[in-house]
Amino acid sequence: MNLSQIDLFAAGAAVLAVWMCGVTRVKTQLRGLLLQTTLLAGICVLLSADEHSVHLAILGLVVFLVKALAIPIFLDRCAKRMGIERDSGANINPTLSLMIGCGTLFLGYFLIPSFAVPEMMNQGAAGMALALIFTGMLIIITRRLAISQVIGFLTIENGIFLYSLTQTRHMPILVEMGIVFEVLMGVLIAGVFIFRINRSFEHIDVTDMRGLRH
Amino acid sequence: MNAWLITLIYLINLLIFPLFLVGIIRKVKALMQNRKGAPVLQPFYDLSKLLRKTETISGSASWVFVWSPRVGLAVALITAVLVPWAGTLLTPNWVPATNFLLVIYLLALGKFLTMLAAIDTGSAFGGLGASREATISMLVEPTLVIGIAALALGAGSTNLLTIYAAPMSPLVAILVGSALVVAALAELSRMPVDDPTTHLELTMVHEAMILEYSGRGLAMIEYAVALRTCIFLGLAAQTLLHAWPAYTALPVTFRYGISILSLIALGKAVAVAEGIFVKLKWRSVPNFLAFAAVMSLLAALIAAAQI
Amino acid sequence: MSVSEFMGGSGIWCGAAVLLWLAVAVAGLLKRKYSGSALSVLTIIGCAFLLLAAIFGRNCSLAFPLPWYLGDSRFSFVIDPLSRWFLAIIGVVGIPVALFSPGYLRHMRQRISLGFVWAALALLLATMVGVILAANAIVFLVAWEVMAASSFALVIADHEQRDIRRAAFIYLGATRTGSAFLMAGFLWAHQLTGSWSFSEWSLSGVSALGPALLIFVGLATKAGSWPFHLWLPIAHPAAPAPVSAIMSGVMIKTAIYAMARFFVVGGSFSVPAIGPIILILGAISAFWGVIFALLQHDLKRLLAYHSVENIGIIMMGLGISLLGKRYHVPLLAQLGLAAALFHTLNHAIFKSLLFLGAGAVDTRTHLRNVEKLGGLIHRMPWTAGAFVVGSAAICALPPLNGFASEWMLYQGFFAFAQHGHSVGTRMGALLLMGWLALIGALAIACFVKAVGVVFLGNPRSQQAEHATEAGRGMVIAQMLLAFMCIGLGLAAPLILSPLGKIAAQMGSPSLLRRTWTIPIGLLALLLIVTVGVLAIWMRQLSRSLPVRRFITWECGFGDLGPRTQYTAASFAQPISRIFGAIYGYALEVTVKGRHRRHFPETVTAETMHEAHLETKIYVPILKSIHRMSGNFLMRLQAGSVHQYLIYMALVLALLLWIGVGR
Amino acid sequence: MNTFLLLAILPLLMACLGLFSRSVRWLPWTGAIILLIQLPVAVWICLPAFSGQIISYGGFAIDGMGAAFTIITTLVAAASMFQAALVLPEERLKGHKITDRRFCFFYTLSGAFILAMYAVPLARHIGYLWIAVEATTLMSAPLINYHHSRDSLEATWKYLLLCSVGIAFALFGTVLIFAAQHTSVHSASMMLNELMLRAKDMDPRLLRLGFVFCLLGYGTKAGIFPLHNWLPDAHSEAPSPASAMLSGALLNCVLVAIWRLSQLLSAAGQTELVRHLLVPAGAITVIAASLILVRQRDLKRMLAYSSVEHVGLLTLAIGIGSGQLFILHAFNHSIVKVALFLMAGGILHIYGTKDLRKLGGLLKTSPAWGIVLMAAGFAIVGSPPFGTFISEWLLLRNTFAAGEITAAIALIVGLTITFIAITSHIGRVVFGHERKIAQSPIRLWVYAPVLLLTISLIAGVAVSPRVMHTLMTLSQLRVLP
Repeated sequence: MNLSQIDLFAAGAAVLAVWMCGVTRVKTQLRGLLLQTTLLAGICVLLSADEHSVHLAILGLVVFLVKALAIPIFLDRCAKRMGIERDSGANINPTLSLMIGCGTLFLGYFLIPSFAVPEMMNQGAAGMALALIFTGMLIIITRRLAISQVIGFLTIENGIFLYSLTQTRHMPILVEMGIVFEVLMGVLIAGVFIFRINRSFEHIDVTDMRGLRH
Repeated sequence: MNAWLITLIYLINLLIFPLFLVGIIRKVKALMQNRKGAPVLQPFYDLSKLLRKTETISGSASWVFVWSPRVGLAVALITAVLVPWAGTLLTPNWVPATNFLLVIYLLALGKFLTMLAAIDTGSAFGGLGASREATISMLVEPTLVIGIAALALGAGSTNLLTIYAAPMSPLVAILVGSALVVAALAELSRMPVDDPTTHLELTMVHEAMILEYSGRGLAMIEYAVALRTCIFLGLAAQTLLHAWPAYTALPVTFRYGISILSLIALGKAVAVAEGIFVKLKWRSVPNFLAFAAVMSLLAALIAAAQI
Repeated sequence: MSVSEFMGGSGIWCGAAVLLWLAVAVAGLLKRKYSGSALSVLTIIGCAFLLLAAIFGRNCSLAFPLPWYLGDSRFSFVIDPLSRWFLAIIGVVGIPVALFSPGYLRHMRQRISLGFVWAALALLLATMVGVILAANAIVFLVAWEVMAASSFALVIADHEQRDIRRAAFIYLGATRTGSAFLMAGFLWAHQLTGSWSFSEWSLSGVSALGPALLIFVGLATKAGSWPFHLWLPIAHPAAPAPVSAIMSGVMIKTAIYAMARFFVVGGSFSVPAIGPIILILGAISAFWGVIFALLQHDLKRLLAYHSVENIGIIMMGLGISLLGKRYHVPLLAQLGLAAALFHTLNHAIFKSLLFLGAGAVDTRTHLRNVEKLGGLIHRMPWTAGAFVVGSAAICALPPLNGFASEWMLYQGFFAFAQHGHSVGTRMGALLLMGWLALIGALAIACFVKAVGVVFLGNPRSQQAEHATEAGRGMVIAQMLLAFMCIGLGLAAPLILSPLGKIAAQMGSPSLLRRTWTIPIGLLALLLIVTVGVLAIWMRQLSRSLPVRRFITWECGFGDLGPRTQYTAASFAQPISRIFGAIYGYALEVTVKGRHRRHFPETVTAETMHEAHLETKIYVPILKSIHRMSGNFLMRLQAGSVHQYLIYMALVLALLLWIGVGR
Repeated sequence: MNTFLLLAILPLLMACLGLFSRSVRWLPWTGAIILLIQLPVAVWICLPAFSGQIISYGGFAIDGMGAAFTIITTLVAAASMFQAALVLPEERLKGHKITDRRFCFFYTLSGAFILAMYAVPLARHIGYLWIAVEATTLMSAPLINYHHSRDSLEATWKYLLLCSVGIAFALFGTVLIFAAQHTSVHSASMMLNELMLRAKDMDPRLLRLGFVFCLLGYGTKAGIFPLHNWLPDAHSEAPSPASAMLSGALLNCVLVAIWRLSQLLSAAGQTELVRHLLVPAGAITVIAASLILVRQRDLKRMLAYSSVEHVGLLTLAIGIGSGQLFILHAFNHSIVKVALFLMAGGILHIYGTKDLRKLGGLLKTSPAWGIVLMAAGFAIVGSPPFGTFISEWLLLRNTFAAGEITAAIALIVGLTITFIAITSHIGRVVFGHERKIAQSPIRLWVYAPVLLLTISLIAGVAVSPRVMHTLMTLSQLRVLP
């Protein structure tokens, strides 16, 4: 049984996410994302091995290819093209958000009883999933660059994916694929807009986009 | 035969007595001022003379100016017929017509036209007089209505004849009567509210309004004033008389006589008062009229309690 | 009931009138540059139909067939004596107004599109009929709202002037706020009764108090009773004169109709508390209206304040009627109701007459500030005559209609004083009689001022100097109304029979016949005869001694200029000073000059007053809402996406707390 | 299968035309005509659903609710495309430099957007439901950026980010609901049908959590206060036809999603939660929107906030579980709001600004425009005899009847403030002295709004109990055996 590994991978993903809260270099963040997603894909594979289901294997492969490789690389190229190096936090500095990130881990842990599905083995993974979601929210709120907000969004997605993997079985493969596809689309469109923003604002700092109010 | 006689006397009296009363008042006032004074019949002479003079009308005056004295006089005559100032009426068929609200509003109609006529000529005095007249009647009319309503409450009817036919409590009668006397002083523009003899523009109210009138118009106004004097003092006198319970029991002719005498007495009293009082500052007129208001309010309270 | 039955009754006529008016509305909208004469004729025919319905029609009711349906209730209407009375009012005022309008609107042709005004006017008339006939709350509300909208369109007709726009929107806001109360009341009543139709509403006791009060506030706002009257003196002057006539004469009366329907006649609500409330508010607004009217220098604004006063008088009537019901004194109940309804009709007539007069003056002089007018009686004699009659009527002078209704009200008070169950009530009734007398006297003062300054004396401006008599249609309209004032005054006893029918709706048989005692016709005759005799006598005398025309006495100085005349402000000053405490009356006299004592160069005097109700209560409330909205925006929609995300996180936390916690 | 293809074929066609067409001259009118044809097609397809039969294929089905909102969406889309054909070319001639590519792409995206909006009410599968809603976001984001101005770009980014994050939460909620099924693992399903069937024995805890997250997500998309912040930006920056579709069709569709889930919860006996969450949310939204409306300076933002207010009303209708009012009011609001947005586009064209302080005198400039705009203003604030009055009135009644007195009072207050605010803002545009105009108004542009207002007028005086009952039955989520 790979249950322990599954929990381990999940915890790893969550910790990576928390670590990403504290990172300021975009490139490093993207690396973290890559790693994180890879771990999730790994969970997928472990589960498929556990249940001998082809679906999960395919899903894991797709997730790895799309979310762990394609998207981070795409974002990385974007960052390079726009000459983005660092993202010092928006309203609170990265160190503090790192602290809060640790807090989200605890929060996730305490919320396990109300979120975990009883007859599923990996109770812990549910908490880690929640931690991922909260951390993603945290990243979105605390970062000032559009690109790192996308990263936060992807973290949330990962959290949800983790939850659906470990707490439910046999999500319709169509839905899973659809979700992955949507995410890809979303990131692509976001990328396009990030380019546009960069062109007309000369940067992708969303804190300066405050023209529309009232 | 008897009825005819009474009618005749009544009518003649109605036409003559008011002027006579005015004459008496002037005479007494003159005596108070150690003057010999004009004869009591002077008002008659004045009228006949005014009627024989040419009338001068301001160029800027309109039909309002011309017709207001006529309507005013007509109203005064009709009111005089309706009000039982002599303790009785020409014929009892008119009882419903002697409604005191009707009477008050008829007199208001006369006043309304007089005020308009005063403004009509475009002179400053007219406006001034009208404005003050309006103020005074605004202060007086509630007093009148409340007072007489208090009397009426006992009788259960708003017709003056019914009111005065019914027995009423002496206290209410005295209070309302004295309120009416004060109101009469204001309504008839006598001292201390107004000085009918003054010709200092700033002090006059009624005189200021009729300043532009002459000849026939003035005659009609003077006569109307005399009638209104008679009406108001008559009402006051009747009310005061009713403080004496036996009065209602008396036969009509006696009552008639007594009313006439009491009217004359009241007239003299007014004259004496005019001799004694000084004219009030315009600003303090409301305070003076407040007495009347208070008295009629008291009367109303008592009447409301006694019913 | 069925359509055929409706045909038998007044319905056919009402239906015809409404259809006619809707046709007028469409025509007006399509052809905006209408001369108006054709539309006015159609409108008049509509009003005539309405009068037929009111006078000859039978009582009946109708419900439209499907699919015409208002979601929760049918389009159902009912006609009974009460609604017939108000239909008559609409017709009686509508005809002269439609006669007057073409002539009046001609002078605004450049500024406003006449077709638009006609359309809105016709729609207003139609919706007022709808309000009067509505048999259930939803139909009532629909008609009520459309009525408000169309009257708003009329007020804002001349919308290029800033203050007119302001007035119109104040009106719209006030009336919508009122109908919000109305809505709440209707909903509540529906909760209690489970029905929308008024006939099935019979609420009483404590539970009925809430809806009754809400509905009353809603209606009082429309009626313009104190303290909800603030829109009235702003909106009425802004509207074109015929519109002011309709609004002041009829539209605000629809609220009176509803009060009578809900609280007095129909008995939808039998709430003891309402009676005293209506009585007291009526008493206050009657006084309030007249003392503020006294201060106004804009003729139409003055008239608007008098509408507040007269609404107050009408409400006093309704109030004692309710008290009569409460103490089971049928006579009192009927007298009060009859006086109120009769005064409603009378006020509709003389107030529209006065507004039309003001409109006529406006067309000829383009002035509404009375201080600039004067001497118009020589230049527009017919208008002046009609205006004098109207003023006498509104001052309740006999033998005109105003006197008749106010006399009935006095009788009502007197009856109350007799049947009052306690010393306090009896005393109160007597005081109310005095109060009414005070109001009457103040009204006299106010209208002596108005007539005197506008029509009498010498003109105070070039425009007044060169004024000419109004057009034929306008004069005829005013004459019509003036004759109605006199006729209703003399025919008062005859009016009692329809009023009796309405009074009988309250249950007990009508006692009104006995209440009218004074032989008003005979007295009027006597008055005319006496005046005639005097006039003839004077004519005789003037044969020998002709009248001499001369200038007004000027104390020996040269000829008097118009500036030496008494002004409206100075006329009103003594009374205003007496009541000065109520509205902070003050007279500012400033003397300028080298040696101010002896050689003043310029002396200016101006009076000032403040309507505390508006400045101390309404304006602050509105301001605070405005400020709150501003702050709300600044804080919430600050433009930072991070902030919005934080909102999302907070909402998430809240929802989790709810979802997990419970 | 065929039915759905039939429904999809025409928008798809438009999308492809936009993609492959080279010339822009005939594209606008083709688009308009395509959707004008689509309208009867959609009605014809949906007609059987009104008589109670459900055509279903895979995760999709045309049931009552779906049919109703498909028709509303089509109506809105048709009106918008018609107006787009009138406005957009005109706009390109005057000033705005829009490349042909972008112009054609507008039609591609519109087609896709319409398809996505069809998918939302027709989905009977919470997974597909989520995908469809997310798709609407992705498709409409570029529409908002049509003008490529800084502001529109900013609005688009906010829209994209806020809605994506929100929708992500909705996904989590969906997963939770899926996870809430205790049944033997293999038969777990996302089909609403099965979910309804086994609603009783689902894990209430997870179900509630799922609904909460879905409410957060879909609520963000629908613009429930305080999650509405993207809405005014997007609506005011998008080209008017797009704003019309966003406000008139998209918001409804998302609310349908919430309605479906609330039905699921009611089936699971969790009606209390739905009410406790939605009724306050709706009431607060109405009050907040009305207060914000008082101080608006921008015509289209004002309309956007009025949409927020109506979303509040609809949320309340869902909260008290009266689906018939939900449909009725959604319909009334959509047609009137679309009319208003289309007119706003016209006004922007005439005056060259949408700043309320600079607008005025429309009645003088063009009486037709003035009168129609004022009428539309009265319609949107729910004055009789327009349809909105009846639906708002019934909503008030039902709120009272449901015992939600506080909410009802809040509603009355909010509606009153809104009335005053909106009428005075629109009055400022309509009345007043004549201003100088950029382009002279075009009479033809008024016709579509007039038509819509006429429909609303009819909806105001012809809503019989039968209609209400039909809507009632339509709104219920029927379980197929």
